[in-house]
Amino acid sequence: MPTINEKLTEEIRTQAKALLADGTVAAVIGYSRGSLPMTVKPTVVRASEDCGKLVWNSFCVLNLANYLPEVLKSVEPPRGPRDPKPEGPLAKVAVLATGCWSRNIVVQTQEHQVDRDRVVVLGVASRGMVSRRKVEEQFAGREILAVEEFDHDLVIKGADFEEKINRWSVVRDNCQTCTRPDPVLVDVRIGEPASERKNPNPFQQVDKIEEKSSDERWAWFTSEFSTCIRCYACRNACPLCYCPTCFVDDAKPQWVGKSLDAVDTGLFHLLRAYHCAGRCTDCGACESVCPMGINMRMLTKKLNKDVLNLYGMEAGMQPASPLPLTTYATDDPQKFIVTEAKAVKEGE
Amino acid sequence: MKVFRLSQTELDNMVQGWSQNRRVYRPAAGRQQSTHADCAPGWERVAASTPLTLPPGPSKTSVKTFLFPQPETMQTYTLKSSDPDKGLMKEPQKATEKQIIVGLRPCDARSVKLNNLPFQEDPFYQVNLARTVMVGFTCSAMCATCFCDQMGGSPMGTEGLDIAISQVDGSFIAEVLTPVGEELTAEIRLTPAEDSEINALAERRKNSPQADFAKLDVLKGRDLNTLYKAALWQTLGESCINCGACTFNCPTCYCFDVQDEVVRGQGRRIRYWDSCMFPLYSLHTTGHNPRGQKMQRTRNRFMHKLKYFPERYGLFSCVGCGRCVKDCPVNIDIREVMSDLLAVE
Amino acid sequence: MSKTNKTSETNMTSETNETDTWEPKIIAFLCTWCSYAGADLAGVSRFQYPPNIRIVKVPCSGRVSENMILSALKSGADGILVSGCHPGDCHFISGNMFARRRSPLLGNLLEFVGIEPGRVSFSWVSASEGEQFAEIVKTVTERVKALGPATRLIKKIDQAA
Amino acid sequence: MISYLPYPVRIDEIKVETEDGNLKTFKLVFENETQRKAWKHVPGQFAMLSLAGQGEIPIGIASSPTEEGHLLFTVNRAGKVTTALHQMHMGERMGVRGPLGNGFPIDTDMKGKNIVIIAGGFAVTTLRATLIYLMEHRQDYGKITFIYGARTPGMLLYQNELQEWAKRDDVDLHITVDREAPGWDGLVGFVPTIAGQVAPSPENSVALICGPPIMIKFTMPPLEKIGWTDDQVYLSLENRMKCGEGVCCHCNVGPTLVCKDGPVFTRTQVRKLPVEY
Repeated sequence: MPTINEKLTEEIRTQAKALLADGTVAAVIGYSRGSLPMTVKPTVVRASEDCGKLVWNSFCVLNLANYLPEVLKSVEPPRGPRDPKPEGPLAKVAVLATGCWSRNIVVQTQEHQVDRDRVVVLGVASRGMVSRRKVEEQFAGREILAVEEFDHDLVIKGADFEEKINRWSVVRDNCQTCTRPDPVLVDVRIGEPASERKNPNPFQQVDKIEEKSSDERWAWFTSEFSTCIRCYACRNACPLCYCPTCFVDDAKPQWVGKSLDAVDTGLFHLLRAYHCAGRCTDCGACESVCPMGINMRMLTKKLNKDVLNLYGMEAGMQPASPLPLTTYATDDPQKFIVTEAKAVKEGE
Repeated sequence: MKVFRLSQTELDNMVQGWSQNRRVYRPAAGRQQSTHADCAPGWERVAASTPLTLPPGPSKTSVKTFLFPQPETMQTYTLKSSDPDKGLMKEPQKATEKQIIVGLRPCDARSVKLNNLPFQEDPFYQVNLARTVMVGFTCSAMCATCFCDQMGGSPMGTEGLDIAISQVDGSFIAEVLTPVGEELTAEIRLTPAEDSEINALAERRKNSPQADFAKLDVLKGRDLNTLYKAALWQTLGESCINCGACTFNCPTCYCFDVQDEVVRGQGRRIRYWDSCMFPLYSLHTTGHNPRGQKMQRTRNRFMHKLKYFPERYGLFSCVGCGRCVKDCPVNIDIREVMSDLLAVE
Repeated sequence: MSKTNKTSETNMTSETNETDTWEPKIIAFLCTWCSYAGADLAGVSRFQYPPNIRIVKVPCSGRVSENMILSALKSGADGILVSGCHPGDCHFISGNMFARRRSPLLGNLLEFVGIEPGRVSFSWVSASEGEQFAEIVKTVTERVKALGPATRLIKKIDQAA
Repeated sequence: MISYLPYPVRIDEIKVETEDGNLKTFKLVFENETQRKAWKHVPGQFAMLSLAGQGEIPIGIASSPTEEGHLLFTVNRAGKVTTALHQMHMGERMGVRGPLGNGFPIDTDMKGKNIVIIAGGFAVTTLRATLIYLMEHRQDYGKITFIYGARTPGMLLYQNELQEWAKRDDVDLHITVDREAPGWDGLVGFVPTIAGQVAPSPENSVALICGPPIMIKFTMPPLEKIGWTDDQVYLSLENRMKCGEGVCCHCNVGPTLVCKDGPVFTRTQVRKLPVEY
């Protein structure tokens, strides 16, 4: 009996093949098999005969929306920076999208990075992606040589061991707290739709940190980010980070120093997170790709919580309305605003 | 060459003994909660009562951080108008204190030698090299991501090490390879290894995977432009996200950038790791970027390791530690790149 | 205008602060249309306010990005004040409204990582509110004084290393 | 052993070269007498100009080794360091690290030959150094042809010197501007056109060409037509650089490091390289 993911893989291949074969799309962004257990390669398929290499499994942790603007550009006829946009409709690109990735596509559309009409969303409901790090931590000191995936279990194999573990126990934190596994955009449905998950408090991890004292929070912050090597994998894996020149690369003025100074590293992460405020869909790509295992998602999650509580918005859920920080209301909260002499902050 | 046999306790005592009056570092055990001020991520100062056990494979981050620290202060200066030395660059006092690195693997030890080729004339690297003692652990087995044998190393290799420690059924055989290593072992009473143990180790070394250049050396003879124009770069560049995870964890990536930092009138010029994966790396002031596309940057990294570096220095700039294979967010596997390159017509 | 006087300049450059003589350094980003004019009026009308603020004139409070605020903190500012026109009075119609929208997010995020509440403040001061400007600077200065010198997120460079 | 420590120098003179004010020539004198004496460079080499608190930039040395006692650098205001440099005053301290790179083959391939120098825009700096050097050692070289073009008369560098050189009969000088301009009675036309008209003979000759890539591209065909080969043509490449000593890898063009193997290459060498400059 094929597993759910095997069935989805089959369906993805069939749909991708059909889309490429009849010329609906010029490229399909998906995943192919990785060279190590628990890895996959993001892949752009441009020919229908190559669709056989597409796969779908529990290790698809990178957000494919990240590739979308560039692949869209690659299927356009080449033109110089000052040349006019070519006449007529441009070629389309199909992309696999789960709940959070599809919301990123919504954000990209809102920010005019992606032309919605040129995207065919292959919507697939996410069952939660497995954190490779969580699995490796469970098997610390032992080398994992193969991982076999079943619907609810993973079988981890090494040279001298074979163990079965529950899949959900090693699913990434962001997937475990996710309430919207089903894509908000679907042009071609892959598999069955998923219903909204109940989660009374998706921000539990954030709350735990908020409960700490100021000193404890500072201690947490400095220790959490102390192992950062400034490789910028978190930034580059993020579909929101498309600035041609990132603030860390600015030389005039130089906002953030570039070496492994604790302050510079901290500032980088604070600013990176802040730049995602109101736009982050908590896809967890940043955390998954970090080679040092830093949980930088806590910062964006905190911002997500604030955006939801203060402005009632979640990224990618209101395609018609502007992004939270590109609009305002006359009665916005004045928490940090000193209104008069001896002013007390609102809410204190 | 002196060879000793140590039990786990003796080994721990020896390392802790060194740490009494020297800086001794080891790969961090598990996920780090914090890093020492003098210590790079992935490594920790040896403290009393931490038994030295290493997981298989190389440490999380490479040993280059001790020889080519991130950042290294190149010059210091003041910008205060009252100071007659305003704007005068001064070289900082170079640290000469010995540092002992315990627990690096043969691949990392080889990387120090490889980096020494471009850094042959570099004052900072040479000072650090002179003050670093490397106490390495040979590998009993190769991990699935290891390929040191293909790159000219071997899991039981001792090249570049001062002391090589090999695990032999529950105890350890320490081979003292250099005068510095002898100095370190001279202060402790150690049991010399039996001849049979030395022979057994030699036998094991003989049977372990040996450096095999034959397959890859073919690349050296290939035409640079053919490889440069190969179609594989396009596919590879398309999935690469151009982060620096591979370059920063790579023991043999040695590019650096130079920056000035000024805080309240006091300044320093530092050098720190850079990555050819970043667009800024090659960007001209005019806005022109010779490697403006993702694909070009991905290509540059692999071409540098497998073609440009060998053309200059005769050896591949890779030791086969497999860190980039493990850490790449999009699973770009240098072993696959190498076999694809070999297949390029 | 309260430009940096001699004592404050030495304060800015001195590496260590004696606790008893310590005076906070507060960077004030003032919008040129309202708050800067308000500060001017405070000076002209001779309303006394603490000399702890260093004014950076900006075209609009909406222009003040998180990069600017955080690099001021990094450079050793003990407090930050961002001040613009009253809601509805913005020279650019809505710049200050965007600033207000962003303010709690940045403020909360800084508190979340352990920066003491009160280091970063925002305010509205119109060109006619010289007295109010003086009062707000007093409040902010007192608040920062109560917190003591900033120690977190301040970049230090090691000269010896 | 490499030293990354710049020599302290002081700005002795600043001259605004062009009408737009974006190019200034800085005359730098060494603070330290021993360092001044130890400094030896070849035309075509470059040096790192170092500004404390700003950074370092690679700039071609505009003075000839024969102009002893000082160094000249003509700098275009473009980025962070050059902007800061343009704001500096006479008497202020900065740093110079070098000389770096290989320079033109004045003692080898150029010796005894006719020299054709073709320059466009502010790339003329190291060629000025070369020309002055050649004139000081006039007997060692054959005919010297100097073709130099700028957008407008006001954008020509070293105008006083150009006038002096024009008076000499041992240098064949062709100065051109892109368009007719009031008060300009010299040549008008792009450098490639003028090079085609001058048509220097390739016989026993070497050409040094520096300028914007587009100029080099169009200058080659007319030269090739009259028999110039790639081996006779020397170009100077530039790339982003950090160390200048062949360590940091920033300036690599394929396996070649511009800072160490270059910046001067023959066109034959350049053709073999991937186009990463």
